[in-house]
Amino acid sequence: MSQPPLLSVEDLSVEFRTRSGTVRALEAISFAIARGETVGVVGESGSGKSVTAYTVMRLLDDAARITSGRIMFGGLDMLGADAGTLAELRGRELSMIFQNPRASLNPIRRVGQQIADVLLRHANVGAKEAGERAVALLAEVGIPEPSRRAKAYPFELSGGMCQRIGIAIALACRPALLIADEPTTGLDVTTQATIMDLVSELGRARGMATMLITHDLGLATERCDRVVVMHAGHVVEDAPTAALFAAPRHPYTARLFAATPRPGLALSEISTIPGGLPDLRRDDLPPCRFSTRCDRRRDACDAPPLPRVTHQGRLVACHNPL
Amino acid sequence: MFGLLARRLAAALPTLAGVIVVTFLMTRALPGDPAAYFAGPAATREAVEEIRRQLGLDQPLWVQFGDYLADLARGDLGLSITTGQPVLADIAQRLPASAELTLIGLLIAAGFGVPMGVAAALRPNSWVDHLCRVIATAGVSLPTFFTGLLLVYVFYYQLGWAPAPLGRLDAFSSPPPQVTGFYLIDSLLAGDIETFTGAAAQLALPALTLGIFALAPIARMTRGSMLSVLSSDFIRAARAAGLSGNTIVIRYALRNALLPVVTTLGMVLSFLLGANVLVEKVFAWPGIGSYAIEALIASDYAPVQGFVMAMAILYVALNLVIDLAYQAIDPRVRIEA
Amino acid sequence: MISRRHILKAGTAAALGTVASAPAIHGAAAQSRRETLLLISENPPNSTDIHGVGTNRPAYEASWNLYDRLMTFGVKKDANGVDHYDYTKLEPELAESWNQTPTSVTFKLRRDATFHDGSPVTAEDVKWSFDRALAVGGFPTFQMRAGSLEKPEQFVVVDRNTIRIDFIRTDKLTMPDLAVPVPAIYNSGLAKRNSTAADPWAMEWLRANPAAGGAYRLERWVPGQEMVFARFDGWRSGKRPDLARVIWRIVPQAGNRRALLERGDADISFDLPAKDFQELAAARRLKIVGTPVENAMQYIGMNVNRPPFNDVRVRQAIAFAIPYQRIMDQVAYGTAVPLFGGPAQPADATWPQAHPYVTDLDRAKALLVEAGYANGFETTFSFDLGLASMNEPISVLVSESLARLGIRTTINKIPGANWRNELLKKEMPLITNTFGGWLNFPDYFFFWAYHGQNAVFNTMGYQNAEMDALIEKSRFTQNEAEYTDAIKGFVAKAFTDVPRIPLFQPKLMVAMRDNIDGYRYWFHRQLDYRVLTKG
Amino acid sequence: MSASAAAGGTVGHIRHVLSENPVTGLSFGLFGLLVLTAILGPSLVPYDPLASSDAALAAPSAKHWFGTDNLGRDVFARVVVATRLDLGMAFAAVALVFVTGTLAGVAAGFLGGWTDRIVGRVTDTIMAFPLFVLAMGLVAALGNTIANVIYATAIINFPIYARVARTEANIRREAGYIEAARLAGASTLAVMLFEVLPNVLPIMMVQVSLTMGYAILNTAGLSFIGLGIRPPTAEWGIMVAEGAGYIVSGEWWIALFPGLALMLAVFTFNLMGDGLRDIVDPRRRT
Repeated sequence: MSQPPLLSVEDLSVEFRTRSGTVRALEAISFAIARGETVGVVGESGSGKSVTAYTVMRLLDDAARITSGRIMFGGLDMLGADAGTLAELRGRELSMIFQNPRASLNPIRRVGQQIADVLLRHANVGAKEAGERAVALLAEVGIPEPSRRAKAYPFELSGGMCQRIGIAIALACRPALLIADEPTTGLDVTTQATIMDLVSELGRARGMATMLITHDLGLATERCDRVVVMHAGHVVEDAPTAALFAAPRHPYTARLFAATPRPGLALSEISTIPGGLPDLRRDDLPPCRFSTRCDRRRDACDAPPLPRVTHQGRLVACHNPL
Repeated sequence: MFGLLARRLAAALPTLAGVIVVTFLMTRALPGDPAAYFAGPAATREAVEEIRRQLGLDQPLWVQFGDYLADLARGDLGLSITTGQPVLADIAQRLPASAELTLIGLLIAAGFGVPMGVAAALRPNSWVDHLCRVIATAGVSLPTFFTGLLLVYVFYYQLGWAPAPLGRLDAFSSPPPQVTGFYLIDSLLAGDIETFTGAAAQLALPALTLGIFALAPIARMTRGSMLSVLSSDFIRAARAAGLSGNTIVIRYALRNALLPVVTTLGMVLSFLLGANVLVEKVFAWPGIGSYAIEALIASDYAPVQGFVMAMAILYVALNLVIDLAYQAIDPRVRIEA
Repeated sequence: MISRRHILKAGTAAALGTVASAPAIHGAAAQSRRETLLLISENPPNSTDIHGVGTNRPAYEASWNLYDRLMTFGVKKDANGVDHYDYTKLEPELAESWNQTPTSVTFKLRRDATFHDGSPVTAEDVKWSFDRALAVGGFPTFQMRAGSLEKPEQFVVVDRNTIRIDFIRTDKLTMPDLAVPVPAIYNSGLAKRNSTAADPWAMEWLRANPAAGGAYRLERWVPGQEMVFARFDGWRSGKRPDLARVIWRIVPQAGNRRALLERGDADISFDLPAKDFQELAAARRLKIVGTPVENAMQYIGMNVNRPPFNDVRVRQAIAFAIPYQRIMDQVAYGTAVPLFGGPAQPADATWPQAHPYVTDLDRAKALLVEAGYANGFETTFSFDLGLASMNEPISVLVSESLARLGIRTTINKIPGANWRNELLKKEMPLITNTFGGWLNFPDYFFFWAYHGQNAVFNTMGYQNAEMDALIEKSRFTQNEAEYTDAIKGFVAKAFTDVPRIPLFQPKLMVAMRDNIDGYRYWFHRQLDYRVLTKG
Repeated sequence: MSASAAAGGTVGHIRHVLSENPVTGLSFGLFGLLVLTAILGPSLVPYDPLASSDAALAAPSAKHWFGTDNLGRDVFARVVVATRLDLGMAFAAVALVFVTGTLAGVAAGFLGGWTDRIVGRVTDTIMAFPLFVLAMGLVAALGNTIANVIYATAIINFPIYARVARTEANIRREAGYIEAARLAGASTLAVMLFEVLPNVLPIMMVQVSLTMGYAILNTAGLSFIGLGIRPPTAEWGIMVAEGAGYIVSGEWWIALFPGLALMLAVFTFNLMGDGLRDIVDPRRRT
């Protein structure tokens, strides 16, 4: 890779101050996304996937503190950028679609207007043109009768429709990177596939890089060029999809694979991952946060630091990889 | 629309019935004796008894209640001893004064309270937040009669900025031709700028007194509602779409945050209508609050009954208006209805 | 007969008429301030008709200025050079002359007098007005009877401009009683046109619609807020008034009334706290006039029919325990004449006069011990909340002083509306109250306040045969020396038995701006707009 | 989590709330001061609050910190001594409505049905009155005594308590531990009193602090118009009313100091209510 990546995240740590203590949500994570590349970020709920996305977007709330690291996006230091620059960037270069699509839309504003708001902000168009382009975008994301639907309120539309609107908003200004945070959660299975097709299709057509956040390893391997596996705020494995699929190296990845339903696998064969995520408020977290759940744990695992070994373009953070 | 109105009114009927019974019992228990009043200063005890018999006050309570209901059904609220006028006429004449004062007070409260709530919500737990909280709490902690007296002393007596606390207009102006009963509106309709400024000047201090008192509930509600809206998904989405700060705060967050505030406004308004009795007393404001206080102290019970009835009806009407306002703002309710 | 319906059910139309007429005078605001008097008071008038049922005191003022009477009283200067009505002189008002015989008086009406609507004033109007005062019952009838005016047959129309009043007995009060506010002359034609079968005397209509011919006509009335009077240029019963307009505004807060006067926004007011009058007088920024109210006093009353106040020694002990001077200093603020520390025996036949008691706690204690109350007792001290500004500090000071004798008092504030009722019951053990009579005779005061007929004003329930005999003698004797002796006798008796302890004689205080002249004190304690001038 | 850890958590939580919100800490301090004044006040003041003297209307000085009133009584002594009465009346009213309102609300929310409808009607009817005027009317009708001021204040606060308790009980109606208690055979009454009520109490305690301020204002407002307190008793509202007439003549201290004391007390309870709400129910902070 001679060209610098579109997005690079290096050694990023994030903490949350809460009433009950400090949560170490992300610890020294690194990964990169190249132009046009689709990268999946996979992990259980609470593993830090969404926090990662919000940190990249610089949308963390006030309780969060970035304690170390660097995020470069297209040559811009995202952590050093001022609020104005960030706001210019978001929606135009860098945009995001969310889980729970209906809640992500303003409930008392017509959807066409919401799309137009983004165009007015970034696309240097007048109100009338913004309206027209909003309708065009609705058509593009596959909404029938777009000019009528533009006047609808979110509560009048189905979840799938709402997510299409979310996509229309995110893609309105043809961003370089789209972050899709569990975009299909809460949608029915057929809609899920359509939405994912839409994202991949439109992304490919625009040459857009995509960061797909999901807990569904199957979905990630299906849609992505590369997969980053996260566990309890650590990146535990980062590998090209094919290589990962062929031979997961981190015990957690392997467990995830085992827990993922896929064709040809009987329900009884699906295993669960024992234990839960460790309490990230604890002061005495082990260097490897998976060690308490791991059947390959050795005494060395308790010795800091956590090794991060990169070999043949894939990273594994384990003392005793598979 | 009419269905909603009818449903609402039907739901309010038991409340109104309760109000009528409670008011009747309460006023009959007042210590004053209208018979002694009508009998005149030098009357003997026998003369008072005779007048009591003539007034029907010797009848059993339920007979008196029947008479009262019958009068009420005819829209007859009785006669005020203090003003010598029919209670209905008194209330009709004084209600606009109270309503104008209360609404302006509410406007002042909302004008300061909403921005304060927004400012506090944008930086929770910052000094701005604490300051807003202290100011709002201090406002609601001031007894209105005390605030009113202080304002009069400082702004009228000491500084001379405010006009004399002589009611709705200074003594040498005449009220504008009555259309709405709101002097501010009526004077504008009549194109009489002088009366308008006069009425506005008279309104300033009493409305400010009420406004200070109503600041807290509005600021608090706005802050809370704003905080919860600001942490909601669609605001995060709007930020992710790079919308400008103003668009997010005002067009996205505030408009949503105002929905629960509108509901609170109804409560605050009814609360203010109650609180302004003391303010009206301090400012010689010819509203229904001061009317009720005077009547109650004089044990003049027809006005007290009339006032409470008027307030109860107003309360029901107010809630209806709030519902309608809510519909105007929130498309979800509008379409379901 | 008064029916409840009748009283409580109002002529809605009449009242709305008043309100609706307001816009008609829109534009009159331009009238010059110099000719306009702005009067402020605490309580609003509730009628313009003094005969009305439940008419309050402020309404007397409205009636006095809107209506004329046959006669009025003359004027004299009091000790301070202030105009004071002269009880001894009767002067013409609507009547241009009269001829009195031992059995009747015949009045000749002014030929040029008209009512506000332009109709002439006739003897029929006078007859109708007096008949009405007798017919409506209550206060007006009572007041007419005080002057032995009891039957309609006494009022005889001789011709269009002549009316004769026949006496039913010789009563020194008959003539003066025709000059008090009650026998006002109504426009009977106008009133009759607005009467109904159920309401033949137009009680409802006249409340808000004066049928009058006095020096001022009613320009606007917003009940509870303001009453506006305009000079009636067709008035012939006296000198043309100086003030073209009088605006009477209601300002409930005393502090605001003072501020308005001091800042020059209002011209005149009676209703200020005593202390404000004292300070304003000292500051000399306003003209302050105080006139002792004739035949009136603030007093402490004790219920003589119940222990412990049935014992005269206890009553005397209380009289020695009152902190008189402190009350004068901290309550009355010089707006009253002290009524304590007088000579042992009445010096003259005047009333009110100072009683011999002074503050002397030792003597009070000795009397209590003698009466068997060495450890004191518990009692309730009541007053009218409507007059709290005087009554409350008095009650606080008195009960604090009584506490030193072991007498524990609970102070009971009674709302104004209930006060008269409580007085009628005569059950309150200890009260402070004020009482005054329009007619300035000691025997008049004693007849109401000390006589065994036990009228409502005899708040102590005091009944004593010797006292009654002296009062009766003074009322009917024609002999000057006998009259004087009787008065001295009952005054001495009142001070020995001391059912009530006079505290002070209040002054009627008025504050006005320096450019207001011509203020005149009237027994009815209301303002006479006709004589005021504004420089 | 062990018991000690839970306790430590609560303390830590309180510490966290206080550090995040210094104003709440201030309100706790003021509250302590008010309570101390109410308890010790009468024995601390330099003058008898009821004793008149010849030094009437004296301006604040080293001798009379807050000056003297029209009868020469020491305003400082009266303001301090009034603390007990004002807080006492408000406390009695709030205690009364806390018990009745909470029970009624919990019963309405938990039992539903006609209990709910009756409680709902009663609260609706009370709410339809202008509350201050209702309180005035009640005191005027029942008789002009301190006890009736307390009852009237309790009655006008009833809807707040009943409604909050109703909502909270209603939420918990379907909660797991309630189901468990029911399945274990506890009677409806027992479940309501021993399972639902204790869980509702913390939230109601917050209401106590919030309504204390309102109750103080209400009792003071009533005595401002001459209801409730008998002279010469020292009480803030009546002192402001008495002092009001003296403001224009320059004797501002008679009304100002009791007014400030009144404001300070209400202010303290309002701030403390906010703070308590943070501690008891962080989600609901508004």
